[in-house]
Amino acid sequence: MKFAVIVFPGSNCDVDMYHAIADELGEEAEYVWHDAENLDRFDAILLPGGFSYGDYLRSGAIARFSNVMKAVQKAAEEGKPILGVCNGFQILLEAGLLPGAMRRNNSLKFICRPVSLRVENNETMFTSAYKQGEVITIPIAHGEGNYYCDEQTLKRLIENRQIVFRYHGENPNGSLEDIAGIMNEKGNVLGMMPHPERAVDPLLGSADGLRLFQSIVKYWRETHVVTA
Amino acid sequence: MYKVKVYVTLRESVLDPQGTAVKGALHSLSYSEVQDVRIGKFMELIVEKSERDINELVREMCEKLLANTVIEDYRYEIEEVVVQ
Amino acid sequence: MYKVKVYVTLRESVLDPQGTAVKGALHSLSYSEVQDVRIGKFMELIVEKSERDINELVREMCEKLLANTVIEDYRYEIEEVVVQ
Amino acid sequence: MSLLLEPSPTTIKEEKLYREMGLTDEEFAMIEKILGRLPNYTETGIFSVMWSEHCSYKNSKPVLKKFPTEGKHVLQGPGEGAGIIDIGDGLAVAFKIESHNHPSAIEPYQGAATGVGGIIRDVFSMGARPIALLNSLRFGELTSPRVKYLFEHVVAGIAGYGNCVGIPTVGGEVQFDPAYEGNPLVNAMCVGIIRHEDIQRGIASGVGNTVMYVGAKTGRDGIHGATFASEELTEQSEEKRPAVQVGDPFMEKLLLEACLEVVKSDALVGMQDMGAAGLTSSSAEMASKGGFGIEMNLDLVPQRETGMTPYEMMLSESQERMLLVVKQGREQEIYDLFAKYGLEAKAIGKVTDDKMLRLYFRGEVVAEIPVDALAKDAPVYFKPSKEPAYYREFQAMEPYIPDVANYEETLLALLAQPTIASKEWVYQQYDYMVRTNTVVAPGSDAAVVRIRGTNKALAMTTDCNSRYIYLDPETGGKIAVAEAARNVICSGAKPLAITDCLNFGNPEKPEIFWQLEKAVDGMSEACRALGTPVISGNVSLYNETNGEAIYPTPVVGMVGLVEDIQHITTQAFQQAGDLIYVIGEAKQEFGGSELQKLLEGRIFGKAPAINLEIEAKRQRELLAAIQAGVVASAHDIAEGGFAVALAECVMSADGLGAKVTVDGDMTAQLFSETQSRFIVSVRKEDRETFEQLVADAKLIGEVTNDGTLLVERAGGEAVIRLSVAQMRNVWKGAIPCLLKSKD
Ligand SMILES: Nc1ncnc2c1ncn2[C@@H]1O[C@H](COP(=O)(O)OP(=O)(O)O)[C@@H](O)[C@H]1O
Ligand SMILES: [Mg+2]
Repeated sequence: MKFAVIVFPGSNCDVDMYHAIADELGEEAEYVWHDAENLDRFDAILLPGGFSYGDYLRSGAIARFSNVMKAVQKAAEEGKPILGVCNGFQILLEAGLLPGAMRRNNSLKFICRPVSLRVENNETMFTSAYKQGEVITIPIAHGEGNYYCDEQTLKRLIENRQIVFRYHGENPNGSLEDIAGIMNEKGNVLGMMPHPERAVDPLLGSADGLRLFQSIVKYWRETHVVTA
Repeated sequence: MYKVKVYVTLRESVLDPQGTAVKGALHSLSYSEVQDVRIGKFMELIVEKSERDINELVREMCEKLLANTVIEDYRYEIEEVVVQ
Repeated sequence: MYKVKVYVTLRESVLDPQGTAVKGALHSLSYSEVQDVRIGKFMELIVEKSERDINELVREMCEKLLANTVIEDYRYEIEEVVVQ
Repeated sequence: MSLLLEPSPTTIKEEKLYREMGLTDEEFAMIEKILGRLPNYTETGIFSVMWSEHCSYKNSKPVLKKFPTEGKHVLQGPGEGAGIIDIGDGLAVAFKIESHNHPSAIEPYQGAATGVGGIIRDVFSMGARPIALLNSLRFGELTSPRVKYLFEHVVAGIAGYGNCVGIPTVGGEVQFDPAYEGNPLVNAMCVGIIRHEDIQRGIASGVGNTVMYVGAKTGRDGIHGATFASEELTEQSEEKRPAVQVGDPFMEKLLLEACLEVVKSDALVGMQDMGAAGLTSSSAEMASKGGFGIEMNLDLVPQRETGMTPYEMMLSESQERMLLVVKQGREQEIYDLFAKYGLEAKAIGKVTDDKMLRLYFRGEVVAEIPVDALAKDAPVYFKPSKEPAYYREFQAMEPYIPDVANYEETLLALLAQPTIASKEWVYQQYDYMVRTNTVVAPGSDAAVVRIRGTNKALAMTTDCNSRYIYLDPETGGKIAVAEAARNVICSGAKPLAITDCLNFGNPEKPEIFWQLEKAVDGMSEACRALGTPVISGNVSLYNETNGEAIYPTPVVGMVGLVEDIQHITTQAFQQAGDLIYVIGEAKQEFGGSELQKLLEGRIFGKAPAINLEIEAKRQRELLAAIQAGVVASAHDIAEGGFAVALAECVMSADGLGAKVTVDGDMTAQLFSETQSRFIVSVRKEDRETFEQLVADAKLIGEVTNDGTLLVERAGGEAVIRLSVAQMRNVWKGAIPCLLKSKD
């Protein structure tokens, strides 16, 4: 399976994403520069964290206009798995591929630490390797992870089981309904603030994030069984 | 040439963590008179004249980039300035 | 009661990385008319009447907290509003 | 100021305008002699920044000569952007520490942020990939609103910059003392990894080669920042300050990636960042080091503001800029490479053979100065040194014997001292994990960062107990190096080398100069004893407010090598049943201790003694035991003594406790700050091997699983029985609580 790791000017978790896929997951990964036009040769797209365009104006606001985002849009329509982590999530929101917006953390401070997450929906292509309701440990590192959407949107998110992860215990940033990660209606675009790619090796504290990537691979294998 | 001022504010229904924090800070400095604080952005743009209608142009820039209309409102003022 | 609007802008010679990035983004969206962008803050305060002179009060809050006068300038407008 | 309004050479001389720029009458006379004529305004400015302490080290050079700087692993000693030390496998580690004290006192967020930006550039200008950041901070007591403001904004500035560039901030230290009230210290350290063949130096050579400017445009930021950094802070400083520099970490990230790519090209001859004194120091130093000259056309310098004069361009300290020397004819490759990152490289001059710095502006020569006069041959002063009266008094004092009635309360009070309290509030704001190599995050002794693709890791720390140094600079200097080494050893690494940042008061005062000399003597001796040469560093003098100097604070940044990631050890106890050992005996040593500060509100007397032979032996033995795999946890005993260190071992573990027995004078046992001591835990089955390897270890108890810290006398009487949860609350809550409290 081949993963694209999109690199925007200012991305800085691109390397972590790449190593998570190539070294820990054992699948193919390739960096793709923000001006690329075509993502057809990839099976899944990863939008890493960092500070694209310095996070100036609003995080993700400028990156969403990159050339590559048109290709990401197309891949989303084709049903390919698309994962945006942290700044990647913010870009997906700004691009309208996911609903809602981010505000600054309630504390107005950047927060970096491991947090507990509850898997709210394990029937997705990103979470099948987790148990429903399982509590996992994955680090966060952000200053703007305070998720917001209006009431109707929230209602839809709940009804369609689009809330994939919630903070368990203390909510670190004030996000609505303790939301840590949501997906689109179709279920192939996931945005989350916590960094699964930082939790793929027990040496660094946790390997709970690895199963997210394994879920993607499992989904891909299952859906490609016939064609392969 | 135009001098354009754009004001971007969080929608009223959206809780403003920054405003809340600043209000708290003002209270702890004993400015208890302050009842509410909302914090937004103030942008000043210098825009050259072109064929496009300046009003339309600015509105488009706001909608596309300068504001995120999911949570923000914007308004703007345009002033024509003469270049020496 | 007063409605106070505070405008905080970066001093002229101070680098504005944010404005530069936004200008770049507007250019790449082909708004080539845009010659300059500076980004500052816009704050709206609701302040109750007290014995203190409102002008003096606001200036003090700006100096102490709302603006960082080492790199920022500020100005404000005060409007008296009637409470229903 | 336009060129026409600049004072003429004769006015500069007659009205002694050079004095305002920090030049003395003698120095001005020297300049006149070097040039054989009067300098114009631009030239006077250039000399004044290059001859400032900040750039020339004119007062500290003779002292710095004392440091041992050689060793068989040293690939690059002091003198370049960063020092470099070999770690095998064709790899090397580059690191350096630098101060940004004065800018941070004026504008804490931007001052700290640009400090981080500067040190990152120092490391990548060598061709090294920055892998970690650390810092060392000093503030006044966390009670005044001003100090709180400085503390919060300095931390936010460090976070704002480092997080955005994507380099993890993995460690540091913060101390609070009234001595830093008006003059906080902000020292930032960067560590990078480099392949030997990529090592790059800031040298201009090859007549006709092209001088290129890359990065941010030049504005009127921080003009005369270097001179400003070489003066005392006064009430007027806030007024007089140059336009504050604002950092652009996004630009830095692009510059970093582009420069690391350009290093791979053989079109590059040399590269140096534009730090203090910007374009002036980078061009003059590169030319002087290479034995060539440089000619630049200032009209070509990318400018952010209109109407800039040569003086302003040459002295601007705008951030995120680099100067490159590129082979003639290969310019296009460089333009293309930078364009990929959205950056413009601009040819602004060329290398010449006449060893002159020659500047053109609007078709005229506006400066012409021999480069060596600006760099290599800048004046050096041997300042008078005098033992201060306070030192003699302290040495003559009877040993201070504190009176402690309640050990539990005292321990809790110590844990709440901001200098000892958990620094979680600080490091949670730093992205300490980005690049996913941080094996030991902030919160243990040294941080540990693995080196991908190898089995190795690097341990790193910053340390300096300035109270000891104030009481006794020589002994304190030894302790600073020894303590850094202890932290590195406790993490399972062998100390490699140090970088240092000498933060002192005004060196023109003989008592201050004496502190500087003695501290360096002590540090040098410890470096020799522990085998850690000084490979880079920085000097920050004139740290005074209204005539009062800070405590002498020579911060030590140390890096050590973990040969095998299996050796990585932390301070946290690992499992119930493990045996607890203490290495080293406590003596009645309370001069400069946390306990003395707590009880007396000030420090006095003698600093704790240190024997470097014993220190080296214990460190060697402990490291051997760690490498043999028989140490479960290791922690050095530092501020607050044994009780605080033991509390830290249990508080950083999950759900464990400890039960230990101690004998002798309880106050000394618990709170003395006797040096060269460690607390170690060992699995029962490793007992014998451990005891054989570490001669001075004494078994004192066991790790328990009851969540209680219990310290007993030999007879079984409990002197401390505290729940770990309660201690943790006090320890973690102290700093947030002080920040919230109003007064
Ligand atoms: N300014 C800071 N930035 C990052 N980490 C810090 C800072 N200050 C303290 N820490 C971390 O907190 C822990 C305890 O610090 P300290 O008490 O100075 O340790 P030690 O006494 O062992 O040197 C260390 O892991 C250190 O890296
Ligand atoms: Mg330690």
